[in-house]
Amino acid sequence: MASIILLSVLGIANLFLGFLRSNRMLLPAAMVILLIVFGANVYDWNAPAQSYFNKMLTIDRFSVAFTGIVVLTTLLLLPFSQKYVRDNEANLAEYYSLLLFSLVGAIMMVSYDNMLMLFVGIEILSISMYVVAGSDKRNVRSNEAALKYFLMGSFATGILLFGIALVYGATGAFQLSEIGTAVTNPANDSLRPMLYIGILLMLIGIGFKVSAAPFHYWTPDVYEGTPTFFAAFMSTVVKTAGFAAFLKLLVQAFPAAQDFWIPTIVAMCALTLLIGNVGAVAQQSVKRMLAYSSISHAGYLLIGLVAFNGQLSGLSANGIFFYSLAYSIATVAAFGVLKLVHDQRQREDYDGLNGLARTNPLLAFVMTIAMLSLAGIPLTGGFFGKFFLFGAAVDKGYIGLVVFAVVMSMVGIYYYLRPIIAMYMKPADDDVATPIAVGSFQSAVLFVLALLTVALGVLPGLVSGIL
Amino acid sequence: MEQTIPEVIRTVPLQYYVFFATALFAIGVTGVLTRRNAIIIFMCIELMLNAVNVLLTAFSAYRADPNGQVFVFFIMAVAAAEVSVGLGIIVMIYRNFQNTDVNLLSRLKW
Amino acid sequence: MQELVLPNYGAPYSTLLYVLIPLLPFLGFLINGLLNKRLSATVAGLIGSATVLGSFLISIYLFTTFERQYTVQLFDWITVGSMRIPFQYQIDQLSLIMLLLVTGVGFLIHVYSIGYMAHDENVGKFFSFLNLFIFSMLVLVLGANFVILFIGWEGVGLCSYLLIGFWNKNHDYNNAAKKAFIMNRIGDLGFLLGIFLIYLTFDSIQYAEVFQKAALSQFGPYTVSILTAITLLLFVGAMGKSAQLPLYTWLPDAMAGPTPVSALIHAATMVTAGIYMVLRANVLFTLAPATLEVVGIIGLATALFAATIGLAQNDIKKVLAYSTVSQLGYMFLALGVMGYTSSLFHVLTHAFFKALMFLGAGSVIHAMSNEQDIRRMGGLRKALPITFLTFFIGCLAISGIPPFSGFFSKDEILAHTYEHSKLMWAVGLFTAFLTAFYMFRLLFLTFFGEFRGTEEQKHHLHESPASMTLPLIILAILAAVGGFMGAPMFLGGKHYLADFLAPIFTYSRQINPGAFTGEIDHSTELMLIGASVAAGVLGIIFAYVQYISRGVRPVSDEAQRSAPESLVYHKYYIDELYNALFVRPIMGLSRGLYRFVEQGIIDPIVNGLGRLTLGGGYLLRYVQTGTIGVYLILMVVGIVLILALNFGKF
Amino acid sequence: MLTALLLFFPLAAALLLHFVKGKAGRVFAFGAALLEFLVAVYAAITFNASNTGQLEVNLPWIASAGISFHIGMDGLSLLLVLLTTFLVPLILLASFRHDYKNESAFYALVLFMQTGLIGVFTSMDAFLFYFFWEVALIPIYFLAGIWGGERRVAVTFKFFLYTIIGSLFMLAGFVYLYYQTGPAANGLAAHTSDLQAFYNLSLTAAEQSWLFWLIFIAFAVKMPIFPFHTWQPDTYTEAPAPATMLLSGIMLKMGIYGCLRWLLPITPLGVSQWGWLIMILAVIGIIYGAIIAIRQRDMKRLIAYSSLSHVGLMAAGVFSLTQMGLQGAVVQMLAHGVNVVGMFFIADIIQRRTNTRLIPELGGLTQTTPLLSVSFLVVLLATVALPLTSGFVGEFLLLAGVFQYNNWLGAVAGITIILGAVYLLRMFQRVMLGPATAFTAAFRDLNGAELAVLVPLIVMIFWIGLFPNTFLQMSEPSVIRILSLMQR
Repeated sequence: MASIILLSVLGIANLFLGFLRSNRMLLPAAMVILLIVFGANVYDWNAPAQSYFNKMLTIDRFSVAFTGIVVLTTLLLLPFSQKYVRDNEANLAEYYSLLLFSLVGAIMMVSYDNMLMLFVGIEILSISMYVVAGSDKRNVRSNEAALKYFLMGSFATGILLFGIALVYGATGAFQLSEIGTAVTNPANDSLRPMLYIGILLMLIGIGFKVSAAPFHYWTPDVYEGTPTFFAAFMSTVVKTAGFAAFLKLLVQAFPAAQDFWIPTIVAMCALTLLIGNVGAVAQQSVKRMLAYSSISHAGYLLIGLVAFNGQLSGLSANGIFFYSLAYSIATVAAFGVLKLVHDQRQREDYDGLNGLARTNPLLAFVMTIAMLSLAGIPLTGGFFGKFFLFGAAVDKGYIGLVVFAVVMSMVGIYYYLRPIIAMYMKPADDDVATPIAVGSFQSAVLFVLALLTVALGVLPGLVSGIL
Repeated sequence: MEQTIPEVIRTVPLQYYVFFATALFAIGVTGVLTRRNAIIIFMCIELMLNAVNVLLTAFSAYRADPNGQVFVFFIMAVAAAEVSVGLGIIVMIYRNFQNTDVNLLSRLKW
Repeated sequence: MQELVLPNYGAPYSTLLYVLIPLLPFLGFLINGLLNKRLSATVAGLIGSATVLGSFLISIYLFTTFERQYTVQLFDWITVGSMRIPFQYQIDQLSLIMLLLVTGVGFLIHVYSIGYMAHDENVGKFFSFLNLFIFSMLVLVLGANFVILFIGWEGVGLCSYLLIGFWNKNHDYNNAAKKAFIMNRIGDLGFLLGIFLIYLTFDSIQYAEVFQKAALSQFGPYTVSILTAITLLLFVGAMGKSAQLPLYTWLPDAMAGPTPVSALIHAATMVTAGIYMVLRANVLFTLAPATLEVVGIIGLATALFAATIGLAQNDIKKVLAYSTVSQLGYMFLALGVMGYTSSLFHVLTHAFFKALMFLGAGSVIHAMSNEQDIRRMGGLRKALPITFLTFFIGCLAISGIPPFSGFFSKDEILAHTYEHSKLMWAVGLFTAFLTAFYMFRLLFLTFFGEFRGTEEQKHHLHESPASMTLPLIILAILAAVGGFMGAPMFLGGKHYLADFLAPIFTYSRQINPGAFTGEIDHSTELMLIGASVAAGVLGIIFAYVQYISRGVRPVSDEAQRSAPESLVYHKYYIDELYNALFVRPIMGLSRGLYRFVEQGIIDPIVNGLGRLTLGGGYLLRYVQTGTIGVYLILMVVGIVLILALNFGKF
Repeated sequence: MLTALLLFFPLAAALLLHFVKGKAGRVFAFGAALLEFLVAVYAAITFNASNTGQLEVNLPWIASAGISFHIGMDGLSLLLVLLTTFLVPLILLASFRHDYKNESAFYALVLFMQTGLIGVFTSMDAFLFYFFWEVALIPIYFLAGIWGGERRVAVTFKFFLYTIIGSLFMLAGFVYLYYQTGPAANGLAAHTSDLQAFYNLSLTAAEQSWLFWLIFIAFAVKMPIFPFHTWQPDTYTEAPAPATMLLSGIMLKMGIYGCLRWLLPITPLGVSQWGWLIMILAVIGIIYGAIIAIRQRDMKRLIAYSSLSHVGLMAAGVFSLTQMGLQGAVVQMLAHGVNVVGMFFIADIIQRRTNTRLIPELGGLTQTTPLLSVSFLVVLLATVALPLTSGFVGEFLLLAGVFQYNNWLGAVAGITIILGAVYLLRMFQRVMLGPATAFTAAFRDLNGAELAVLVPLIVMIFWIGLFPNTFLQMSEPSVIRILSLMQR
């Protein structure tokens, strides 16, 4: 709870800092705020589960863990906004505050107990994202991204709400636990079709937010158009919070109906894997490839939902947690490097990375680690992420799906190798031969990102079973 | 005979509300699908949200549970926020393109 | 099955002595090899010869003090489960004879080489290879099991390869060397498979154990068919090494090597390894009569076939090479008819006279400045008296003229053959006639008549130095009198060799006593002797008439020949046949597999999977049109689909 | 702890190498590798061949999942560790002759790879094994991809994808096995991935039948066995010489080792069901590789195909399920490692001096290079399995094993000794013998550094050839154990 309050209050404080017109202070301030929040969050770890706001929010280990991921991700992402600081971006304070506020939304999504909080959390997060997607106001691509995201996101919100309404109609409750009991109540059998349609619509609504196929269409376009820094935020924080919310919903509200919704999730999962991976293969832009890859990772995370065990702990929850963590860190690293490259070389295609290993060994190294992690190669966190998720699904007997996922991850290796090839094995063109200036702080953060990824890959036991 | 609002609502059978809301929602969706002007699409989305509001209110009234109506308030509030952001975006688009036809915006693809 | 008792007598001398036999030549190899160009030619030659002489002396010592056979354990080489392959020597009558032959003749040829190779730039290398050969050959004959035999077997093959291609700037020589190695390897594969089958059958590869088991259970668990398979496989090995049909074509080509090499390896020692191996395994062969029949027929066929080719060759060394093939055929014929001792007898006498003739040929070539074509020789007996005389003795010996050594051994073989089959005897006799003819053709064309070479060559003609003539003389003496180690009974002689070797054939004698005791009466024996002498003399007379009286000279390569003549002259086109049957198809296959299977099937399948994915990716792009309207429609389609698909469950 | 030291020391050295600049890096790397070799030798000396599984380290790794950091060595592992630690210093030394850009990264990757390889050979936990299996792949990918020839990008790309795809199947198999196991030894987790637990599983024939393929494909691609080999000739050809040596000398053995350690004992019924097919594929590979090698124009490619042929024989020996076949495979792994590294090194020397690897452009080298000729000849003879050299012992036992499995297959496999002579002598003749060409006219003989690489290799060639029992005895208990596990 402390994190929500701190973020809200300090977010406003940060906004006020903007009045000082001193961009230099903003970044450290934002990072300090996040550090404090992270600390407060960690402090909550050992506290007993606690409900707030008339049982609308529950801070338990599950929420603390996922809050940890989103806060940490943001913390590690922030340094890559240094260019905004340097360029004296006029609205920097607003952007930072938007990120902080959206984190509040994310935290609400991972700790809600009531549909209302879910809705509010999603909207806080989404609306902030609509704004930042279009933050590069004079860039038509950014404009387009914002509009696409906004229109489609609102549309999906409508679907989600309709679903919530139907579920409410069928069960008479917004409280997850009450819905859970009501679903099992035979008295409600006559309303079952309404409930089921409601569940499906909710799945679709949240599925859109986590860019699961066939509701993923926005993802590549929006990620591509959104400034890289914010795209990184979208593909990590939004996705992590989305999956935590998804899991929470299914575990606490609809465990009794699992026979009904699991086939749908399985189908979505397979389709998402297929589209994400196969789509990424044909891309020429690294950023767009990462967008498709984020779709494919949604697919892998859906496997965690397929391996549903009715608890917020155990293989499924732990798998999703570990995967989200590893994925977020690797994605931040990838986008971070990409942003630095883009800032200097103005390119986001594969060839823009050519010869990076020669000019900036650190960037190339971090990018490589990130790619290997996303591809799920051992020694990186991504491997164990996939490992735990696939293991959970195998444990539940979804061998066919896992085999398909494995095949798809083979496809994944294909496109994740391309940046590595560009960086290490291709000579730099003339226009990209100059080294990219990377501040020592950014270098340190990059190193930390790589280190964390490797640490997760070598000692997954540190966080693998904590839920 | 003075009736409370819930009682007034309950004079119509629940199914009607559901059908009505669904129809409204469907109209909204159809609008979203068929129109090309960003503002109108957005308005259609608002229509969808309102359909939800109707539905929630009806359920709330029938179940004598205020939560549903509270939810409606939240939806309205959030919708307001969405409108402000949405209009901002559309204005931005209009400034750059002198147009709000959504299908003109297809630079980002594949 | 009877209890298996293996005699295990300790060696009478320190192991070092036995180690030294092959080790001395090996040291020579190392010294000459490592100090290659730093040693003068003579020093290198002396080191090479001295080491072999050392081995020869030890061998003599062992021979003279020999009482009964024993084994010498050096170390355990390979041990896997029941497959135990110790590095062990077996000292018995057979290995001693072979030791003497290899080191004795080897030493003479080393000495000869000092003179012959004096002007070569790589004398050190030459002697080191020669020493290595002696080493391998000694391992071959000393080994106490089939695998040690195989070590030497492959080792001599290697040395043969190295020495044939000694002048490696010339690709023809290199090709000859390669051909020798590869054809030998074909035989080796058979040998190796034979060893495996022996192991699987007898659970051992030690001579003593295998032979005893085989002999004791004559009608026991080892069926004749398995033994036939084993012996046939072993014989395939022997065919390769001893240049029998159809694996003989490498031997004539092997004449590309320096002449002492031809004398040592391709006449006296290595090519007789096949005979040695069959003699070693005589128990197994005796137990498999069908194989013996095959051995005999192939031997006879080879003898005749090679002899006919020998008739038309014009290269002095090629004639000798085909004669070697032919004589090896004789030896196999002897094995096939179970004349085991006779076969070894012929190995020995052949080693003497054939080494002699090769060295003599070397002397001629030396004198003629590397000219090998007998059409450009003639009348050399005046310029090279010692060479001529010794060569003449060799010719008499190989033609089977008494009392020269060849007469005794060849006569014995023919006698055994006669007992076995009259037809085979007749063919053998005819071959003897051919042999005498082409050998004397060679002699007459080379040493008699007019000199047909260039003036320069004529001017250059000279007798070879002492280091070369001395071995010739010694070998000539051996070729002349060597036969008396096995003189026929009726001449009052004592068959020393047969008596000495008898223990080697103990088991065989038990299994098939008839083949050993079958005495033939004196009149038949006399008739046989008469026939073989007559064949030899007739051959000489024919040659004399043709090449001395009528003065016929071989025609040039391009001259018109009648069809049979042409066939013989072109060696029955066997090389061409092999080329068409094996070499070219394999070469074609190599290219074909690479082009069509490797690059045409396997690669495309793998790459195709990749392209398929890529294609899928490009296909997906058509869905991602970038238009919000389309996306929204697709989303709604998705929603409707999901609802519709779940409809049944509502 | 010795095993852990062996495992992590190269890694530590690789990390430290980052701080060593310039030419000192190569010396540092070489020193580290040499030290590592000495440690391995010490381990071998103190090793007690009568036992299985020694020098174990068993720590919880992912305790919640029953996955432990369990390493240890039996004779089989030790031999391969020895091979690795023996070859890596030589490979480093061999690469000194090249001035690679960004040298220390190059050497660090080699050392990093060493850790991966040793990990593969010592892991006693399925997931740890898989982990190292992939870890070994990453550095070689970079080595080949960065410092390789012209077509390196496409070729290494294919190599990486192909091998990793193969190994994912293995992972899938392991995951399945993992869920079949009972509670972990420490009771913390429901399942365990310990090797012994996998051995103890009782799987049905049907399960083993498909598990066999899942696991085998990874090994088949890595070896590679026909027809999974298409990555191999290209990769061997395009990779820089040291990477090719690592690939062919050590990495190839991972597949054989995997079969011995993980495939045979875990899915004996699968092996008995499919073994015949693998035997046939292996034998096809033997002949196929040898025949294709005959007409190759590129030395490295020729050696690559010869390697395919040789590895086919090793696989055939393994699947013959005879003690001779298995022991033969073990010895041949060592022998082939030594031989093929020698071959590639010599090919590299020739290429570096003449700027060509094309056989038709070479010739006549013996005239000026006694040392090179002798070295080449020795390595070549070892490769054609001449007795008393390293190649013979393995090939003899392997062929004997295959022959014991099936006489006809043994006979067909045996053709390799003929074809091997054909293609190798053909190459030797065209490269070394005959008249010199424009490329080879000014050829210098070996220098000291090159001799320093070749002499140890040649010593090993004769050691293995003369005293194979040194190695056979080490691996015998392991091999017997594997065979007895197959009988259960």
